[in-house]
Amino acid sequence: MTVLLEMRDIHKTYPNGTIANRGVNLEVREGEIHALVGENGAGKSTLMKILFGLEAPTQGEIYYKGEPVQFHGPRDAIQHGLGMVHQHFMLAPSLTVSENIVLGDEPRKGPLHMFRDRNKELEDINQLIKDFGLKLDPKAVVESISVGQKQRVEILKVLFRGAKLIILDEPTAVLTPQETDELFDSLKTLVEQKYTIIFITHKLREVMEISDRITVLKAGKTIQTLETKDTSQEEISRLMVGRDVLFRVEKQEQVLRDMVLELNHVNAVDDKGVAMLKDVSLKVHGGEIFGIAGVEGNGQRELVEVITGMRKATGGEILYFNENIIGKSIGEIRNLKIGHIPEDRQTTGACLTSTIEENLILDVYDHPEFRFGPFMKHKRLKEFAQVLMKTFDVRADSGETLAGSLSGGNLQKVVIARELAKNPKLLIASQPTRGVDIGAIEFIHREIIKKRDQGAAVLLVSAELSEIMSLSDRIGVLYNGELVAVLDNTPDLTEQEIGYYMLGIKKAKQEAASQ
Amino acid sequence: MNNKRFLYLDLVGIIGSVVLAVLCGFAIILLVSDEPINAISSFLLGPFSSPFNISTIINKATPLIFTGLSLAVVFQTNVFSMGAEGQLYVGGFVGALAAVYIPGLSPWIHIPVILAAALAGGALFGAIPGYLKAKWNANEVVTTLMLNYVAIIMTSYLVNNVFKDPKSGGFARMKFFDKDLLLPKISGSFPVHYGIFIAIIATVIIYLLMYKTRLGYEMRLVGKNDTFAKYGGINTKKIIVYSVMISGALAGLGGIVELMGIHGTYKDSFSINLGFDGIIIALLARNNPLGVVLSAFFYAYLQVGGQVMQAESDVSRELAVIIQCLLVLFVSAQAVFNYLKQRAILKQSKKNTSEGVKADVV
Amino acid sequence: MWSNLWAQIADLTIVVVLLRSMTPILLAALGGLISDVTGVTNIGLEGQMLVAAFSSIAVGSATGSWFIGVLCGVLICVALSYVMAFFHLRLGVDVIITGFAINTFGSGVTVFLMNKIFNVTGSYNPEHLDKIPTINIPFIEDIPFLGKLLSGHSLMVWIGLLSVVFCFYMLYRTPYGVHLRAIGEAPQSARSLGIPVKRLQYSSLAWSGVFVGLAGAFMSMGMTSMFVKDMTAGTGFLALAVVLLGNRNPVGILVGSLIFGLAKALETLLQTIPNSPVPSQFVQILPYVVTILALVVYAIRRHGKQTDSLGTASAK
Amino acid sequence: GGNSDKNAGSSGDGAGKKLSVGYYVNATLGDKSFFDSVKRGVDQAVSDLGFEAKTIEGGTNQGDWAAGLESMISSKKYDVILVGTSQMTEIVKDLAQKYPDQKFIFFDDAIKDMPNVYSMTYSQSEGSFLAGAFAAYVTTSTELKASNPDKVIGFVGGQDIPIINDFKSGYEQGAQYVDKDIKVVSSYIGNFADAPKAKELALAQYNSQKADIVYQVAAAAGLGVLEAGNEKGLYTIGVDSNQNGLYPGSVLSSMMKNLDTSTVRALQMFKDNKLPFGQLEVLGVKEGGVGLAEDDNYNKYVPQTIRDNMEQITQKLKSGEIKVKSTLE
Ligand SMILES: Nc1ncnc2c1ncn2[C@@H]1O[C@H](COP(=O)(O)OP(=O)(O)OP(=O)(O)O)[C@@H](O)[C@H]1O
Ligand SMILES: Nc1ncnc2c1ncn2[C@@H]1O[C@H](COP(=O)(O)OP(=O)(O)OP(=O)(O)O)[C@@H](O)[C@H]1O
Ligand SMILES: [Mg+2]
Ligand SMILES: [Mg+2]
Repeated sequence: MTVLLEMRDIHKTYPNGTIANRGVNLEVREGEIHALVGENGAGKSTLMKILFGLEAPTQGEIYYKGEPVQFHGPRDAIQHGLGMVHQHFMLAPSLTVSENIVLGDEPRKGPLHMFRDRNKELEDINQLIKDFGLKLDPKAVVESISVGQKQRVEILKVLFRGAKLIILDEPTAVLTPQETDELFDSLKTLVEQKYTIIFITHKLREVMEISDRITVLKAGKTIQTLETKDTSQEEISRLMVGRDVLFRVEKQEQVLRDMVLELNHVNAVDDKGVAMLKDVSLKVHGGEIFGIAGVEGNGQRELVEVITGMRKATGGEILYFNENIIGKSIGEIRNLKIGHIPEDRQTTGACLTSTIEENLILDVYDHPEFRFGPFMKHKRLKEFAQVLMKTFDVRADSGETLAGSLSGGNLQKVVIARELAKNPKLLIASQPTRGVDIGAIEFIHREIIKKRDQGAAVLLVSAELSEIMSLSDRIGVLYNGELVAVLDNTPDLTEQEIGYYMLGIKKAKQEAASQ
Repeated sequence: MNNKRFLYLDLVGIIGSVVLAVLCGFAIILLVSDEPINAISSFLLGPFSSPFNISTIINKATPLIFTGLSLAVVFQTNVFSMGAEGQLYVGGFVGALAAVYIPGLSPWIHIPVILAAALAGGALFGAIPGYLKAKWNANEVVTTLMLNYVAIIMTSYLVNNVFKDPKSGGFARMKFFDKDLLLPKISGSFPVHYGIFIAIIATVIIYLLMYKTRLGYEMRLVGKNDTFAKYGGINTKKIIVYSVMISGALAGLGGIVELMGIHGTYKDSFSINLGFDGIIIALLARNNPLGVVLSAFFYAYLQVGGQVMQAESDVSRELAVIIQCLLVLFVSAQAVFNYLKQRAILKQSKKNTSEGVKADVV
Repeated sequence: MWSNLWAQIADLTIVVVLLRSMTPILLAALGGLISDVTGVTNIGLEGQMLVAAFSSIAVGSATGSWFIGVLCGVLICVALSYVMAFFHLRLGVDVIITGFAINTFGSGVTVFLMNKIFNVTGSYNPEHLDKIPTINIPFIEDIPFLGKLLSGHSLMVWIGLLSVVFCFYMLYRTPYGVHLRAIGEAPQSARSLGIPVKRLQYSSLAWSGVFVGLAGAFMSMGMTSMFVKDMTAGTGFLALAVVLLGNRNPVGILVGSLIFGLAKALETLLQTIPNSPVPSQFVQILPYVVTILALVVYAIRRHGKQTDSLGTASAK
Repeated sequence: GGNSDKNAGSSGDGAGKKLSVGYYVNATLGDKSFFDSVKRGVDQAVSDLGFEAKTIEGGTNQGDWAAGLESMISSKKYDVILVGTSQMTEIVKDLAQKYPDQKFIFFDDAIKDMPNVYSMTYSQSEGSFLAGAFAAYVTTSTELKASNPDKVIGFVGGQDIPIINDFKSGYEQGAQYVDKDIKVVSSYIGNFADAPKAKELALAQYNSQKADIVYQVAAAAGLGVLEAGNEKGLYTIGVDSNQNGLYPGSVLSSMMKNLDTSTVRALQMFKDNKLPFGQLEVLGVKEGGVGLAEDDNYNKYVPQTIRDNMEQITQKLKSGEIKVKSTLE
């Protein structure tokens, strides 16, 4: 196969001084799926932004189809047949799906081609949707569509512009397994049609499944490029993290304690006022991890928010150590030793423009031992934060570093450190490892298990079925806002079985669900 | 990372842009003035040429410090209030009522009562947009802009029709405050009134409030990311109302200090733009309370410079105003020192990579 | 007193006054809108209007043509927009500071130039001025009701109303407009598709200059035929309020301006009622209070639609 | 503003240096009336009396005024400083005490018993009385084409504040003096700059209230009123300085505060060492401090009968037969 793209000795220093790339080499062949892996902050996204003309390299050369090229902006790159799906959505929420797709390359009509040709726009997009078999309503407003659909919009944006080399930066981080499968099917079709794909992910399983070759980055440098068929997950992870990573989770024998959380017939509505949680009842004991499986958007978010007080329940009761906590404020609930790792660390779980310390002290700053009248005891708080950073291995210059400059994995460690530091009796962990590298995943899993072993109740919500299966003692499945099954996590429970419940094909008896 | 290392560049940048701005101003003066040297030197040096002018700078900076602080506080909570002007009027008005209509107190009690009244007046008036914002998310820019008009017109009504001193002549004012209620001046030849000390105290308090207290922490969190603050159990609505009230209180205090220090009583439309200038000052200071003091002095210096230039040379008032605008624009131009900083960072990173220094980012 | 007021409402005087008072606010607010959708809040409307008002009447009286006058006013206002854009977008000056500086500058430079060019201070009223024409529609002007409603308004009133349509089409029906909206909402996204964000922001400020320029020209050559220093007297800030009140779309802005214009018209009529027992100041605050009320009503309605939850925490 | 006319003035050098006068404007120039009028007086003193002059505009921020004036005094450049309005009264009293060597001419409000201050005030109520009487004759006139039978006259003020209401009160007294049935419609702009609003208010008075003459007391914004009158083909009365020429035939007269002539008069007396410092002079109709502008336009457009009537009233004011109440005392 011919070499399509070569990036040589790329260096990049960000304006704030962060050095993201320090000599990266990458070679991509025509028609292959090339996986790019590395820890959080290894410089993968940066490298791709440079390729796409979004960031200028401080140093280095790019050869495309054998020619040295310099993309002075995405327009250049697009014209050369590059397309990129970014790690975070790049969509204008109030525009429609079709407006987002054609943005910048609208079909035009009228005098001087002044007006949008909205008919042609819709035709073109419908054609694309048909060609690639992606389900989407072009007229829907983007802010109202699901995460999976947004991802499809991103891919259509690329395809609409006729890209031949497609960069996908962690496209699966927010997708459900089903959506991931669909995406992979589309990718395979694309490769058959001579498209070339660069694929970034933290999920090594996916890497093994779909890629032809793999390049590993570490600390801004290329470590190695490997043929997928000649390597293994273990080898890649060793290259990435620099040590062996345990994929299997070690758990102690379960010791069941008092009931901590009990939901009885809880109902809630979503942001638009539509019923989203329907009559959910469940019980979680101390020393137990209760996993919630389900395709995203089936009420997981509402469930977590109702328990943590961030959303009003429209019916039922939520008992915490036999006390109804419905109607309590978020703050009161947090003070009851309930820890909450929210699904979105960028906006809910952390304040990116505050320092790490300020993020860590959120729960304790007004505790008696840290305050003096209206004042905070800064020194004590600093020590407190220092200790947490050490125990949870948050890697940063100092506690005064802005949280926003941390990589995804380190940021998540900050959130977890804070939530676990208060010794929660109930821990609610929502998508705790989303977008986090394997080293960090291992760490986070161990911490969650540790809590369970110390006797806390854990409610684990994850779109990652393998995560649910490897951590949970019992598994509940949410489908369409109902808890359709509660299953013991015995060795003979299969992903397939749970999958049936998740897709609503199978439904356990109501009594079983509420025990 | 290493922000402190680049601090000197900030300074270089600021000085650089001031020089640039001054050059620009000179160019204009050269074009229109017959005595450019005189004009320029009176603009630049005039403000320091006499104790009297220096004291004018200080006196002019005083109310600006209050309004600048007032806005720095709300801006840090991410509420874009433009309401300092109205709050200043209301606070000043209520304070003045306390000064004129509470009889028979010793100044030692009366002055604190007046200040407290002004604080309360400003705070309560500030609470209106805060409440509307917290309760219904009503856009604070609109409400504060409109409430400014309401405050100015209604205080004008009251002072013209209800609380007018019959002796006030063609322009309404209240009765003059008792002499011992006025803020004393440092000396006859250096007539700085004691308001500046109140302003400094207020600055220190606000600094402590914002950075050392729990409330300040909460306010800053709400400003930076209110979703996170809510998630952390902070009652964000309450915090927003508090912050707007504190802001109003500061503006109100600024109003009464101006009355007790300069005017001697409440005069109809006594402030022109003190509240709006405060916005510029807070932004120049990047909402840092200590920076507010510096910006206020800078701003007052520019104004006095303009006045001196007008008095000493043939440059007109309008031109002085135009030059002030340019100076403010250039001094707040970040691009200049961003550029310098960037170059320094790049140089350093080249050195780092070539020396193979270990990654300073995880 | 009420009967008198009713009579004026009934005979449509109020509509005529409303259209006149509304037009400068409407035009300026449209100008504010176009830059606002791209994420650049133009606080300098007031100063820009002053400059436009002055330059259009200066050129208009010198050339004897209202058209050339308005054109020049608009062009100079656009140039001023570019200056503003330069400071904000290129030199990185905070947009609010830039706006306030432009306001102060506008106030100062007009007086300065008036003095230099015409050797007058404070106000300039040329003897012969070709004002922006009024449009009398034949036949319709003779129909009792319709005539007063449709005929006899200044050309600029119609331009103002047409501008709403224009802005609507531009923002929603042209690719350019979609780009403008996109860069305000998701600049990163626009940039990643090769849309030149800064260049579009420059151009949006230029459009801002066009409409604000028209508003300014109307004040000096339509509503009156003179320039008085600081004659905008806060119109720019009211327009800013209307931009936000109008929910950042042209139709909303029309509604906002109508509400405001109506309140102003009512103020005018109430103020001229003989022996009114209501103090003048209470009447003067009417437009401001009405605006606050309108905003609150709007906010409550919008608020009612949302359920109590933390905002959608979706990644952008 | 702020232009010093150092080389102007041809007379009075010879012996010693020129006298210098400083004019502190506690506002900005350009209202085409009040402060400008004094400025004209100062300019005349420069050209005719050989003064050196410097005008400093203090701007609209009241907080600046005391310091601005004081810095002018402490520069010791001026033999006499001109400053005025009741907003400056207290400030000038303070400073006059603090700087006993500095001489002041204070206009438009009273300062008595300060040995270094001479003050002169203008009776705007007397002047406005004339305007009111004049308006009353106009609105009931059968000779003036645009006058209607309704006995309604208008008043547009800048702000609802005492000084403006003193004008208004004199205006009403004058109108009532001529005809008890006359109704005065009054409106306020809310500031002194919004000419479009002033015009709108005047138009409403003409259109809806059937006023046919409107008296404006709104500085620069008042020009909007004059334009409204012209546009409607109806009548207006200007203020402060002679505005008759702006729209001949529509601006029938102006209530002048003759600040310019009285300024020249005071400066002349100062030059001759005759200025009675420590005293207050009230300049009414009798003293020529205020009066209607009776120029060629006035003679051309105002019917003889009205002019005669006005002449009588003027005489009565001068003789003290008519007394006008001021709301400021
Ligand atoms: N715009 C930026 N400004 C400053 N620093 C940045 C910027 N974007 C990324 N960085 C920093 O550059 C480094 C590399 O980031 P990059 O996004 O390339 O990592 P990544 O390999 O994509 O990580 P992840 O797996 O978490 O996506 C990180 O330390 C990050 O904090
Ligand atoms: N302008 C910036 N200045 C400083 N840090 C930045 C800047 N832009 C992005 N970053 C940070 O760089 C890091 C890497 O950026 P990137 O967009 O790759 O996200 P990430 O760390 O991979 O996040 P995640 O994996 O959680 O999705 C992020 O933590 C982001 O907050
Ligand atoms: Mg990345
Ligand atoms: Mg009549």
